[in-house]
Amino acid sequence: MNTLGSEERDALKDSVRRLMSDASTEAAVRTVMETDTGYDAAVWKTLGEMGVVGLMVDEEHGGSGFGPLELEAVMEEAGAALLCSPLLASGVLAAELLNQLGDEALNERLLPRIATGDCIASVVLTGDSGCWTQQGVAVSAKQDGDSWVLQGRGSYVLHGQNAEVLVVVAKTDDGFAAFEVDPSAPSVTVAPLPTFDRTLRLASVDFDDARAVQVEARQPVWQAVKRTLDLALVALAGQQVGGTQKVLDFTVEYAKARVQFGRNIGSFQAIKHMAADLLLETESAISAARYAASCLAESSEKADEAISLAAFACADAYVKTTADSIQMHGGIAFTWEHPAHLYLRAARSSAQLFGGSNHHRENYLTAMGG
Amino acid sequence: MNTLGSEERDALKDSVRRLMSDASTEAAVRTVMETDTGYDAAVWKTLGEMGVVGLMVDEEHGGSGFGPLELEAVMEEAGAALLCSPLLASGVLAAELLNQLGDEALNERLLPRIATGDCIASVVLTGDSGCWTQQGVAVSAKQDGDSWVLQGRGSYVLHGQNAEVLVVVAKTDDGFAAFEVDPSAPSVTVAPLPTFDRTLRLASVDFDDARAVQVEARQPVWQAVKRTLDLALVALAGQQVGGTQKVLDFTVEYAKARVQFGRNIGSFQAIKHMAADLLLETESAISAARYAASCLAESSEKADEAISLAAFACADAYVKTTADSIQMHGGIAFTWEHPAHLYLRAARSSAQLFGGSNHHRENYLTAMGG
Amino acid sequence: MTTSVNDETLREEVRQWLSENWAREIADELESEAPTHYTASPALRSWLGKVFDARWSAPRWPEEWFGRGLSNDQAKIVEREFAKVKAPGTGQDRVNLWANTLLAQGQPGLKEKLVGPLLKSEVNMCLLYSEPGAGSDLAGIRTRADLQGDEYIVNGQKVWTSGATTADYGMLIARTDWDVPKHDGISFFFCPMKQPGVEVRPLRQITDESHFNEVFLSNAVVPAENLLGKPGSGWRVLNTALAYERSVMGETARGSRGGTGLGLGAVTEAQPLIALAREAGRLDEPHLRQQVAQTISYRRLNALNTARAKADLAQGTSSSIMSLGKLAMSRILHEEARLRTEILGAESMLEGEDYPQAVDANFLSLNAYFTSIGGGTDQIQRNIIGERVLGLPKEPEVDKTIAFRDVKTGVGSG
Amino acid sequence: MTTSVNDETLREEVRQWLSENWAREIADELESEAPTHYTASPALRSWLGKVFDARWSAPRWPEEWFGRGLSNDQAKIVEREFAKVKAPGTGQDRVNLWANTLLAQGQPGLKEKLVGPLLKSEVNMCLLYSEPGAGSDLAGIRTRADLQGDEYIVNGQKVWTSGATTADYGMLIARTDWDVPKHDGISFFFCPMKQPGVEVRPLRQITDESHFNEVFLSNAVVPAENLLGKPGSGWRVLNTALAYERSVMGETARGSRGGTGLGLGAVTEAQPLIALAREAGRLDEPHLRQQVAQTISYRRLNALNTARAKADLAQGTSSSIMSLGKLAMSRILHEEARLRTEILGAESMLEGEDYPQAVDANFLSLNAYFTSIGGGTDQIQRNIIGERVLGLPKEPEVDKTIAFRDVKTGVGSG
Repeated sequence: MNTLGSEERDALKDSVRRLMSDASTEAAVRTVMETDTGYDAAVWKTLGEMGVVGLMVDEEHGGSGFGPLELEAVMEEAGAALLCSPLLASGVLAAELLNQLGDEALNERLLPRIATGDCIASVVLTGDSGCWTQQGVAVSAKQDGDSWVLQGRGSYVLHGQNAEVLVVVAKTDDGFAAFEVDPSAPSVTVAPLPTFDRTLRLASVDFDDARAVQVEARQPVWQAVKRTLDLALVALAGQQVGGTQKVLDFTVEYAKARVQFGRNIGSFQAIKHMAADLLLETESAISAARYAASCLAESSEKADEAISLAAFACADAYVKTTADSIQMHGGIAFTWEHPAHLYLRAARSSAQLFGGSNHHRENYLTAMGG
Repeated sequence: MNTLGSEERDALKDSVRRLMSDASTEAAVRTVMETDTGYDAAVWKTLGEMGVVGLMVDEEHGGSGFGPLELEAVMEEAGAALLCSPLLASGVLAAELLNQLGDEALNERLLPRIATGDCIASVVLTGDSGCWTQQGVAVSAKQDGDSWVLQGRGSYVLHGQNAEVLVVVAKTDDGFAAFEVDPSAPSVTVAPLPTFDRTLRLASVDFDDARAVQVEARQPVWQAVKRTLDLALVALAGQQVGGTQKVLDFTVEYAKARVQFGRNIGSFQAIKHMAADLLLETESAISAARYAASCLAESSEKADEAISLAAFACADAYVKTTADSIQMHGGIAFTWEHPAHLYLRAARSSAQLFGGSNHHRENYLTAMGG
Repeated sequence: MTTSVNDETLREEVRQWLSENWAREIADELESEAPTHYTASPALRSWLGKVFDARWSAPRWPEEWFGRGLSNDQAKIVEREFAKVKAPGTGQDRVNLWANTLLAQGQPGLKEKLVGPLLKSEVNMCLLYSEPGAGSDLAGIRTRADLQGDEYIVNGQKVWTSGATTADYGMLIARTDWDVPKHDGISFFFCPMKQPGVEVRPLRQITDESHFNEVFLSNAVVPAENLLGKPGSGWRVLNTALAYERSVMGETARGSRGGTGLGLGAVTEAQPLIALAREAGRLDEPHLRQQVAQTISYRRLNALNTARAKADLAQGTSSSIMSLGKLAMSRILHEEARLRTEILGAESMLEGEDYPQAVDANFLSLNAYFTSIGGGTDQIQRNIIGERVLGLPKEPEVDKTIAFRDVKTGVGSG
Repeated sequence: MTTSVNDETLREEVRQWLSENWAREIADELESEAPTHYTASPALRSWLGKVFDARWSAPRWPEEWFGRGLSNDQAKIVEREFAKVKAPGTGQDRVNLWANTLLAQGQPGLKEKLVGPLLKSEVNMCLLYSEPGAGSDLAGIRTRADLQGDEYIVNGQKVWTSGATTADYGMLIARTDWDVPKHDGISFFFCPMKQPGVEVRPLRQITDESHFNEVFLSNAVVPAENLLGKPGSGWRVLNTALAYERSVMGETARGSRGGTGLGLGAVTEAQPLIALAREAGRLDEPHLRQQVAQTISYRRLNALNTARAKADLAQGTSSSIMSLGKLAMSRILHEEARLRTEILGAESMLEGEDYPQAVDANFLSLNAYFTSIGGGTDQIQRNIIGERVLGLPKEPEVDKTIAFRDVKTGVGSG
């Protein structure tokens, strides 16, 4: 794993921010979010060329081979700009699960194309429960001669409708196994799910005795899944704090500019004190996200604890900040044209994406020895 | 049961308020709360003469024979004045349990003296768990020939150290039974418990094969206990909202009078908005307490629901109001000389007296069909 | 002059008239046509015309204004008889915002022209109050009305207007004097809406609905006789109208798609959240149970407050509790939406007809701001409660006494 | 003049001196005597005297003021060597509030008299800032100091003074000019405490402890040479002292009986609440588990913020996060106390040595106000964060520019 010094990491972050300010403006987001695919192919290509899509793919497979710290930093910018893209699906979940499974033949075939963005991949893990836990897996696999047959339903599959390849985690009689699935294969049905957050793309995937190729795994499959989820949670936390910071910034700016009763509304304690409280939430979330990234990067024994903490602290801070932001703006933010609701939608959905805050608090307490 | 019209009830309330303004001033409370008994015998006598102690005792036994509405109204005044007295112990818990059990001989002997205040009685029900439920009872009774023998420990006994008579609820092989116990009898040990709220008196009572006389019951004992607790919760809710209203009042007065930065602090939104929120809490709690009283008075089928609601809403409002009051006052309320902490202590303790808010919320949901 | 009439005679007369005129078919017709909030259906208009002709529309008003000069108590008799058969149209002297405002403040010509039609719902109305730059601070409006001859020429922009597309007139506040303090330079008009100077654009809400409009006024013409009250007295007229609106609206809960009523007796009010938790198989989770109980209690406590306030009013004691309802409702709606979301979990990411619970949770989460922002934000509401109910002093008002043209303005709108 | 010295030579000199003077016995003696916060024990004084004589007390200061004129980097070398053997007494040019304030602002005579003794802790000090009428609004003090000849005569009342009973001097702010705006009429003094005009009364807290005093000043006499800065410049001197205090105190957590530290690495920070819940047999209750996790996270997040702020500072980036710590700590302490109470349930009604958990929960519930009120209420703290960190505009200040004698005053105290 390559690790950047903090200045180089800032430079990477800056370069993503510059791209976002061109390619993921509010106008662009509003256009892209109404398309079927939900991402801009040209921007996606650029992200691939910049090495952002392949951030987690190692150099021998054509990626940048970076780690959680760099990913978290990049995701902050993506989150701040509400970037519509399959980055989390393909560049994080699928790439990392393939990394962790370590099927060399498969990785040689897939990872270079994932890194460039040519191939969009995604992971099928949870079913309708939306629980990213062993209990949540609702696809089962049975061996049929040399090959395997999948039965069941995966859901909340990120950008499933845009995926060329699906990595499916399924239950077998001997625990969990992973499979490579072509979504256009017979007996596989991918259906887009309508989403409240229009910058998000989710799909369900039904398997009705669908043939699939098992992925060889160099470690127990659930261990690989767990490590993948750890990284995904760090990435999501980064995305959330990026959004949180952005919303706080434009809310404070509005409070400085808006005048009512002959005064800037930010001079009223009602607004000022809400802003102060949000700053505490925001800074705490940023600390949590970056600390989680750093613990994961160092394989610290505190990684479990830190990642669970970031998972609920960042989700909750994002929801609270976007919710309070609308209240602080007043009527203007009750209009579709104002960006505040786009962030509120993103915040509410991201807070459920890999399990809700109660789930992560429970994990946190367990990790703390409780 | 006698029921007063709302004007007569207001008159009763006023007369208690007048007594409190003479007899339960802050100075008086501070003096009495540091005494061993924790009540002023002269004031107690006056309360007896006024008919307040015997409010729940029917007329044929020398009381006023009023109901929950009158009790709630009176308790509001007692709570507002932090009255230190065995009213809840003797006039409510013991008197009502005796009413409900309906042992005529016993009642003829005890209730007239309870109504005047000559005899202070209390009820032993919960043990060290402090749960006023069947599971919480930690005294067991065994028959020994004609008489009964008690074993175990009662705790959180209100004014147990001042009681001349204890009505003890105990487990038997055939369910629950009630017993009359002389606290000075052999094998009965009454020990005062040190309390955080110094206006409160609690004791533990240990029974080590203590002889006791069974109280005859005209209904299942636990049903009598349940009805007694319903009334006690209404009384406590009244006491709580009385305190809540009082604290809000003096806090608002302070916010009007206190000047900082050349302005009354109540003109700052930070203070003004806290006060507005507390008004909502306070009025809601008052509504809840009075509604519970009215449902109980009418034996409404909504009584369970209404009483549970009042139990947590009034407890929580009292704690929140007293807590915020200190913050709104600033440093002055951090001193022992300021009354705010007396109310905070009373609020915190009353919120635990007959079970905490979580317990009552759980009961509420069950009563609502959930 | 009003002829006095005996209660029993009056009751008999109403009953008689209703039995002759109110037919099952009319009720069915009214129901089937589902009139919107802002325009009356033909059937309703036809019925209201009959009520009007029989002088039942505004029985408290004098005969000159189509009424019978009845006392409040006698008018209640009329209302009660109408209510018994569920016939609409009477008591408009109590509930018709437009007609009441016009009758109290309007000039003779306009009153003669419009009071009757308003009672018959022959003209449609809307409110032209809020502006992008004047939300919480309504007295900060910058729409101007300049007198030219016997007309006012109006320029400016209004927002959050309901029913603007169908309205014939809008009750408009505009600034007619810029050299006096903010509250003193405002005037109140009935502004004709069907004219070239008035452009109505729908306003898309965060819920993706459009219940409101923006109204652009570009040299819109308002006859001078459409001024209500005196020039510069518009703030007082407005406040009368607002207080009136509140007193009428106070009793009715703010509706919300999927929301439940405020009815006191209804144990059923609890059912949506309990049902949702049960359906999700989560009613046995202790952590959720606590939250469900707490959230239900908020709505219940508000209902108890409202009932207590009404009882106080009935006893002639004025109650300050009423003013808490809006703030309470804001918490209720936000908390219910939050809890619905928590109960649903991952499903709340979805929407569309296959996920009605998610649609509800998400809609309610967004629409809760309608209550916590609309009609005075929670923050303004806390000011009002603090000042008017608790008597706490107002904040220093920096713009209260200076000429409006010198008042600081900001950027942004809404 | 300062003689420049080589780093290595310096380090060697400190080590040498410490090895000759710092003995295990002294450390033991210091520990056994448990000096209070406000007075030095005889053993500590004796040691500080040695340090002073060797010119290690304030190595950054010039030789004239008992120092060595070292650069900050070199002074750190000295501090590091002292720290290694856990010897106190050096670096007072960085941490001694009293001596620093006096040296920067005092008149020559007072400096000569007290700077040395302050470095040796031979004189004890206290702060005479807050007044019953000036809590959040410290610039609203009404204690007056009137110049008569070469003395100021001081009258007024101070509160929340720690260590007043043992103090030789108090750093006092008092008003010397009532005809200028509030901030401009304040002067700053070293007020002698051992005199008839100074009466100290203990102040009983809601926790039933007495860590503070009220100080009544009745014609107390302060020599004119005890004035720091110029007359009327006291607000500036005060703010320098306060900022100084914050920067030194910032790193150390506010202690509280039963409280836990802020140490980042410490997983053990979580243990008190987990242990309490486990002991109460309630660690398996899902509703409690959520709250325990949430409450632990508040303290943890604050520790992470502090660590990030320090890292920023180390990189030379100034950090705004530091200012959040006090507000965060207020929530932490109130929430922890609330949760302890909930875990204990009925037992929280009790106190006394048989119920140590109840004593803790109750004490912490009350003492949390020490943080949420003391040293600037949470509300003032939010103002500061909003204005200084986020750059939001200040409120209109009605009393900023008028003569103090015309400023509105209220009743009440505290």
